[in-house]
Amino acid sequence: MLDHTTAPLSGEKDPIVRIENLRVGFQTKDGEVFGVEDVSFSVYPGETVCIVGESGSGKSVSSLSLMRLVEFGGGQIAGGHLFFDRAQGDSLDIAEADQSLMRTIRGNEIGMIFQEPMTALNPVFTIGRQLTEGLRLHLDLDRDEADARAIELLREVRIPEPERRMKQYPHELSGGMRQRVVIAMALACKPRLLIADEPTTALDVTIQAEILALMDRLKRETGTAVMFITHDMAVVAQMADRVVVMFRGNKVEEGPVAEIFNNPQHNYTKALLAAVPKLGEMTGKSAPEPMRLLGAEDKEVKPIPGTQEVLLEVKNLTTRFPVKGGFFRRTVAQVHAVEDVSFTINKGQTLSLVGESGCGKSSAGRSILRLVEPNSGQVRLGGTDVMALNQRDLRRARLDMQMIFQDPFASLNPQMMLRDQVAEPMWNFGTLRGQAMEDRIAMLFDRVHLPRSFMRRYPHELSGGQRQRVAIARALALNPKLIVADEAVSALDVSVQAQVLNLMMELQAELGLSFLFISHDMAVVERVSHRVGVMYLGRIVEIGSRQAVFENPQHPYTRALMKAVPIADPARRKSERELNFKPIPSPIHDLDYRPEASAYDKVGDDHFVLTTDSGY
Amino acid sequence: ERGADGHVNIIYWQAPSIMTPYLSSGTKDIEAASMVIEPLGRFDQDGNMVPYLAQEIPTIENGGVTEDLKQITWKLKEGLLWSDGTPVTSADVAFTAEYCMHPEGGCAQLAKFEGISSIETPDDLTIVVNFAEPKPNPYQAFMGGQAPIIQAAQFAECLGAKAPECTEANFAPIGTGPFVVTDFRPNDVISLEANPNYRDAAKPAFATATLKGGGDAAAAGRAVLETGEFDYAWNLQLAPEVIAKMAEGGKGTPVSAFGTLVERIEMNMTDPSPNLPEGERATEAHPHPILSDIKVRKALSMAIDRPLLVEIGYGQAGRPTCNLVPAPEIYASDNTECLTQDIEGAKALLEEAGWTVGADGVREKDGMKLKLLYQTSTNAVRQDFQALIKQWWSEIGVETELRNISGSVFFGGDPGSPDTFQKFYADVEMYANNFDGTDPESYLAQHTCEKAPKPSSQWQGENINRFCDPEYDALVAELGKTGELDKRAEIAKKLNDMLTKDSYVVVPLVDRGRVSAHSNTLGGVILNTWDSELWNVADWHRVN
Amino acid sequence: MLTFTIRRLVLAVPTLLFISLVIFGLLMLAPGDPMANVPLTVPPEVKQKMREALGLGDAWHVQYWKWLRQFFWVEPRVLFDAIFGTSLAEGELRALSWQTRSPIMDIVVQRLPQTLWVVGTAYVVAVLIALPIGIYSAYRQYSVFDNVGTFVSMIGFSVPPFFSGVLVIVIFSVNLGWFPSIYDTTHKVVDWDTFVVQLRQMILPVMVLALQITAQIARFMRASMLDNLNQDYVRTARAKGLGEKVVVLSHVLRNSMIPVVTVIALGIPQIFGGAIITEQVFKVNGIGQLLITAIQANDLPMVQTLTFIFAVLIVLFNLIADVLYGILDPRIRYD
Amino acid sequence: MTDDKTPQSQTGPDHMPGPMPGPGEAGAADILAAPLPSAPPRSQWAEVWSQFRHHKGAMAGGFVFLLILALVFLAPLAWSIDATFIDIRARNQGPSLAHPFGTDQLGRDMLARLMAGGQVSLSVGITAMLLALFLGSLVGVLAGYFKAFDNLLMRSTDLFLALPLLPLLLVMVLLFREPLNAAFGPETGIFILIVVAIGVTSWMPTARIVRGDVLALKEREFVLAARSIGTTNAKMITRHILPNVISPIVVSATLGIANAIITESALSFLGLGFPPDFPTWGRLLFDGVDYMQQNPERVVLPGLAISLTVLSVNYLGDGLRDALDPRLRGR
Ligand SMILES: Nc1ncnc2c1ncn2[C@@H]1O[C@H](COP(=O)(O)OP(=O)(O)OP(=O)(O)O)[C@@H](O)[C@H]1O
Ligand SMILES: Nc1ncnc2c1ncn2[C@@H]1O[C@H](COP(=O)(O)OP(=O)(O)OP(=O)(O)O)[C@@H](O)[C@H]1O
Ligand SMILES: [Mg+2]
Ligand SMILES: [Mg+2]
Ligand code: NI
Repeated sequence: MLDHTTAPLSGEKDPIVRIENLRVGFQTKDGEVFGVEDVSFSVYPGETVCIVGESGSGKSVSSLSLMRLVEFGGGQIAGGHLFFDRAQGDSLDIAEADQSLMRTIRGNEIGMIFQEPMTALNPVFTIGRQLTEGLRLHLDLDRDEADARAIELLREVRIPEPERRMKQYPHELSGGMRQRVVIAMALACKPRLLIADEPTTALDVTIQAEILALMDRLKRETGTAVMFITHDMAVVAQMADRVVVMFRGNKVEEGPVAEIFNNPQHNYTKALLAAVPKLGEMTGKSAPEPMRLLGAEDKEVKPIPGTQEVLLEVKNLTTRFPVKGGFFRRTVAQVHAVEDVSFTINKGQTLSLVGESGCGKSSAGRSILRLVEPNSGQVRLGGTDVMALNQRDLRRARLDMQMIFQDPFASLNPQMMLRDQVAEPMWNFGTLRGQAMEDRIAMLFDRVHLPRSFMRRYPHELSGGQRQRVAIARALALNPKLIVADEAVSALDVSVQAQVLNLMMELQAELGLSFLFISHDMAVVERVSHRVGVMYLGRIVEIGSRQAVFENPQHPYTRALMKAVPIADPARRKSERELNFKPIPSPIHDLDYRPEASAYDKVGDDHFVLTTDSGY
Repeated sequence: ERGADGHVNIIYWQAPSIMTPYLSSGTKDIEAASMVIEPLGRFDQDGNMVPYLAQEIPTIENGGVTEDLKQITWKLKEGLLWSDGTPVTSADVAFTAEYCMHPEGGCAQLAKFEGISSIETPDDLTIVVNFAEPKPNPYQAFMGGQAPIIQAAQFAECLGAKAPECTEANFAPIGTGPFVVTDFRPNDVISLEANPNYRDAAKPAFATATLKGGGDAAAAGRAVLETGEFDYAWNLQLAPEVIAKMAEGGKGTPVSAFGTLVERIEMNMTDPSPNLPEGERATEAHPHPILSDIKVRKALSMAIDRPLLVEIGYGQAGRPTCNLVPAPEIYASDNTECLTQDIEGAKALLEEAGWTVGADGVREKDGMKLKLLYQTSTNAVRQDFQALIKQWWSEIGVETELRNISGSVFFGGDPGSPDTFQKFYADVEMYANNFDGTDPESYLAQHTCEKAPKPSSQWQGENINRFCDPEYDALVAELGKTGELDKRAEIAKKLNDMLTKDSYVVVPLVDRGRVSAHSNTLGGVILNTWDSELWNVADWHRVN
Repeated sequence: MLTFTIRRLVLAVPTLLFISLVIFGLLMLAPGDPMANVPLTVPPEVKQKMREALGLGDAWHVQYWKWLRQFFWVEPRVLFDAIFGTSLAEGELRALSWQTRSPIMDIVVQRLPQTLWVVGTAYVVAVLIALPIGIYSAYRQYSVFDNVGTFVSMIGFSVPPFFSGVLVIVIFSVNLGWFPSIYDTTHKVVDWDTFVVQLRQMILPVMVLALQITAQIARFMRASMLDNLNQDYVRTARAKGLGEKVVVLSHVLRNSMIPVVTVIALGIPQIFGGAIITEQVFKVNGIGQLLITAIQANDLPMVQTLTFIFAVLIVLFNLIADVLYGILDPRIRYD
Repeated sequence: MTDDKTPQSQTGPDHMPGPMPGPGEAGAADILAAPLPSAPPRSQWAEVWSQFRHHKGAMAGGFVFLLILALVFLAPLAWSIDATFIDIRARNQGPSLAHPFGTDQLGRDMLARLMAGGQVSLSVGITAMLLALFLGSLVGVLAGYFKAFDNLLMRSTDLFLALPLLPLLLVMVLLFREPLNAAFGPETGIFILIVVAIGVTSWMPTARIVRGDVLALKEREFVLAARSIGTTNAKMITRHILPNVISPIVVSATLGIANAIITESALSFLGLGFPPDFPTWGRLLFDGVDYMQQNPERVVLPGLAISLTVLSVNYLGDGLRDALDPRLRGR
């Protein structure tokens, strides 16, 4: 077998986990399906093993098996062993351990970061409560100590205003913040093995860098072993000591990180690496162009110039959320999520919004569709004043603008078959019927690379990336003019990501679609956008053509952002010292706080920089 | 010896809500009050008058009643004391009349004082009652459980419209009876203790008593007959086999007695059809299309097996009867013809009347079906009777639709409701009625023409079946003028027969007695249907 | 949410006034007559006089106004007098029952203790039993426990108290003689022995009542728990190493409480309202029995007052339930 | 590999930008295009049914329920004694060949009465329950979903909760019995009246529970997502809200049927229900209570019938709920 051939990097110690021939089955109506067919690998203390692989290849299921949590989700460990080296030195086969023993291990010796941050948090408990629970259980802290430690943890994961956040509820946090809360929870008891399932997917590069550094530090200082599941090859390059590549329930390749990157053996690994977008690839080009994919190199790639016709015009958009407190939950302050934001998107073009987590990107996107009601501002979509529409016309207007939500699981109805969820927009507007609709649904499934058999599945039966693709298919169903894609591809593995990106660009070229593309992946942003807006603390601090912003960043925050982008090359790792970020100021202000209006300096042809104090 | 036997527990499944019969005429209230306040005289278990507070019952013979029947003179026993120790005087008696006759008081027993023109109290013990008209039956005021004497001092401020505000007096009247109220919880429970000033020093035997209310008859029966928690249970209206089964419990004994309560079917002489306009429906303007024919009425009566009804519904607490006035002896007609069921005869009669059997077994005449709506109040025994009678009638080719109506609606006089027994929006209806005391005059007078309920009188009236016969009205008038007992009895029997066997507008079914139960350790119980059941509670005692 | 609560409280006043009007109208419209229980031997003229003495002759709005005034103006002052020994309400006519001719509120106050003792205990017992049963049945869905629990509670629910009450009386009072079949409302608890007596007389009615309530709450609890047990956050909680007890009893339970809170809150006015049939069967003579006898006797002021008090409680507890939703689930927004 | 059967090849001219296996370029690119196993789509209902079929409780419940229905509605064809026929000589008898379930105090055959009573009780119970469920869910969903309706609807719920049941029923009977009798004939008329009376007085708890759940559900992100794809409010309710509040509704249904059967009996012994000779389960039970000690079967049988019905409906509901919940399906 392949394992054991690669020597552990961290000396000749015993592995902390040894997975042998793991096989996990799910009972579905079509009989038993195997989420994991045959997987074996080991993780040694103080080592980071990255698991990469196609979405749905069984990464999450393997890690859940290690926690013995698959059973609660309907899975069954059908075979294999999971040897875990306990702190006391004895080795335990987790596959056979009983649940009461597992409880002393979970959260304490093994920490796990879950993929979907929204649903992973209990909606009715405060962040503080959820964080301190594990601390008080495993470390026997009293309330105050636990609170103090929790705040410290929040600070470590760089959540602004941790004291205030302790009292907030999950739905009041941005996607990235929730993700960080989940990370903080997993790190709480300084576990000996940390399983991180796409921990930085929803995070912007600066915070991602910090989290990665934090995990790295933890690994070095306490010898924690890290099992890191990700699809982001740059992160792999940055973090991994060893890499395990999975494909359709099997391990197809395993090796030290450099070897995998430089000399991939398996076809799938090759395809994967070929699909990785690299920052700087687009330097010098003015218009985005589709990626050249393995197996289609000979295909001509045409740039997509778009048009100069304005489709969406946003002026002085402001959105605030109330912060409630006290027994009666009165509004005590406001989150200034979007503060005086203005931009335009041309027909057939893409505007990307980047910026750190919690800076208001999603809120801006939702405000445009009026999914949250903005406090003030103007939104015009191709001549209609969206802000002035009544509910009926607003619905009609949504025919032209669609949104892909950041958290795919939360945004899918758990009770509906995927096919129906994709068909729903067409039902709603009656655009297509009967066979034509069936054909389109099938086509959409094909295009987002979901097997047609998944049409009959329900959201909980999919992997994270697969859910994301359903959400994309749903947004595409109506052929809208504008799509707000909120972290639309961040949960996808690179190969699928590349295909989906190409799909989006192709549709743009063919149909003149416009995108408001919200992402933290700078390489992807560089690849797809015509223009880029950089947000910080609710404001756009810099906006301009992609070329201008990427090649000539002006605002100090933009520069810091660019510097933090990891590179998909293990040889060019960034060291922790290179990272120095300012603490993030709070977007929460008292009710009577009156912010300044945004003023911009024109520094180039299509390039503006905020002159108002942004807080950075 | 007074108070030697400790405590007695009485259960009334209808809970008393007030302790004076003047503000409520519910049996439960009258009987509860009878433990505390007493009249001048009562009726015993045979309907004979016995003096209580009076020295004797005044009669023409002993000079207490004048020959012209316009005056009656009562004499109080000497040395009577109220439970608070003050003496009972004739002023209290006169006050009682004043209290009830006050025009704004809404006195429930006003009828008892009807015809009184004035009351004089020549001395502390003598009360002279004067009537405006000759009063052949002067034993209404101050007689029986409904008209006890209340203390003038206590109720002085409670006259007329103020009557309901005297809650304390109404709940704990000062009386002369064997017990005094210590705690009154309306509609729940009454706690009593022996009256220290009761006229017989040896009575009552019980020091304290509880009169608990609530639940249903079955529960009350169970508490006395099966678990022995209670000593006396009032009015066990239960199927005979149920009582028999309970009696097997061995803790107590059911007792029964008969009065004048007759369960009967009334035939509607007017047309209740919903097609008639409101205001004419069920009025004399439209005679009943089917029941106007006496042959039909008679046939319906003949089809009924009364002894069987008794066996099923009342057992030892019922007797089949053909009379509206089944008692007292001298007033009861000797009519027994109806007691045997005669299905064939009934069929023949209907045939004779022109009702022929149609295709579905239901008789028809001139295209009209012999179909009747039969209503009564909700009560298990009545529903059984309905079912049985429906079956018998179906045997003679009469189709019957049954309806039962909640008692509070059926017997409530709400003119807005279509379901009251007075409105009689049905063809036949069944209920029971009786008369107070031993004299049936006013009872029989209910069937005169002008007493028919009609829209103009807000449907008030006692002539439920709208029977109207001038001859009958004349006889009633004559009865009012007759004082001689034999003569009165003769007229009364004639009136009774006119309503029953001569016309079949009233079809009596069962003479209903009263069943109560007492525990085997309770002695002295004599069931009385002419007065309060608790009339002799002073004599009750413990036996072993 | 404070504004929400205040707004709701303010809104409650017209709502309640409206409700009282509707109830009044309903009672006026309902067939029935306070004279229904008067023996047929009493002549119609006398009945008519009695009706007039009750104020029945007045137009409906006069009667309604009279009641309103008595309830909202006189009674509060009587209460004030009773507490502070003042005499504000002297000479005012209080709301009187037609049956007993005594002030309604006095009777209500007299009845409350036994109702609260019996129905309240039953409710508390039922909730205390129902929640664990519901939770555990959901947690071990289709286990023996769940099936037995379902079976017993559904049978308990589907058997009406007029039957189950009599059944337990026949078994435990008549045949075994363990408990009294008739509740003694005059009994006072002063020491341990009297407490035991009280306990003995409460056991049967409490048992019968609790069975009904338990069944309901347990079913809702179970269903709601089932909905939440499969959520992702439960997995997270487990991943923290929390014991199943904590996972189920705090994480899942809190999320599942909304429908259960509704059921429980809706039930509380009924504690004060008494349990009509059970009170009848055991002769508890609490508020429920008061209401039913008042209805049977067509005692309009009594029915009106009692139902109005229930209405107040219902409105109040629905408000409390709404506030609880907001506390249980921070996502719910009211304003 | 069979490249011609990849999903892409079916999409026609709208071609796929993804990897197309080029000549000789099998391998790396190919591996991504390899088709995943797929099964033919089945309809959602077929699936719910197949899940339902595997639910032991539901199948048992369904079986018992059908059995009860058959006994009640079909068996009278075989058992010809009339439920109202009085055989006075044979009263209060225990079970015998002529009367398998004995007779009542008038000698009516209990088996026939149980069957006839079942027809009434089941029809009333089921229809009234459905009506209450419909009203309750409707009000609950509307109030929870549309803030504008919330106050009005919830205050009417308060009102209905506060109304005293008995006078309300009396008034309904007073106002509607005659018109309904005239329009539908006495039996259907009273049936409609009873069903409506029970339905109208028992929807409130359901409404409040559903509303509570809807309030919570409305804030879930998938509702927001559905709004973003232009789902109308009506569709939002039917597609996204209702399926997610199914479980309290199912519980209400089970409790509702028991409630309706018992309320019906309460109505009939108040004289508001069916004519007195019309047997219903609740009424048989009520009438039997007095005879509990001498003829226990008279209470046991109707009691059992009601309980069995409620239990079977409960298990049916459980099964339905599980079958409708995709998370539980396939377990
Ligand atoms: N409850 C379930 N029932 C049926 N199939 C399931 C279930 N959970 C997961 N699967 C299937 O198991 C396979 C592996 O899923 P898993 O979540 O491990 O993927 P993954 O590698 O984590 O993918 P991603 O990167 O997209 O999160 C997928 O095909 C998924 O559809
Ligand atoms: N419903 C809400 N109530 C209160 N505060 C909210 C709410 N939704 C978002 N916020 C706050 O608004 C701010 C911006 O959130 P938003 O979701 O727009 O961030 P984002 O830029 O999308 O971040 P990420 O990349 O992490 O998703 C955050 O501080 C968040 O806590
Ligand atoms: Mg995954
Ligand atoms: Mg976001
Ligand atoms: Ni090996």
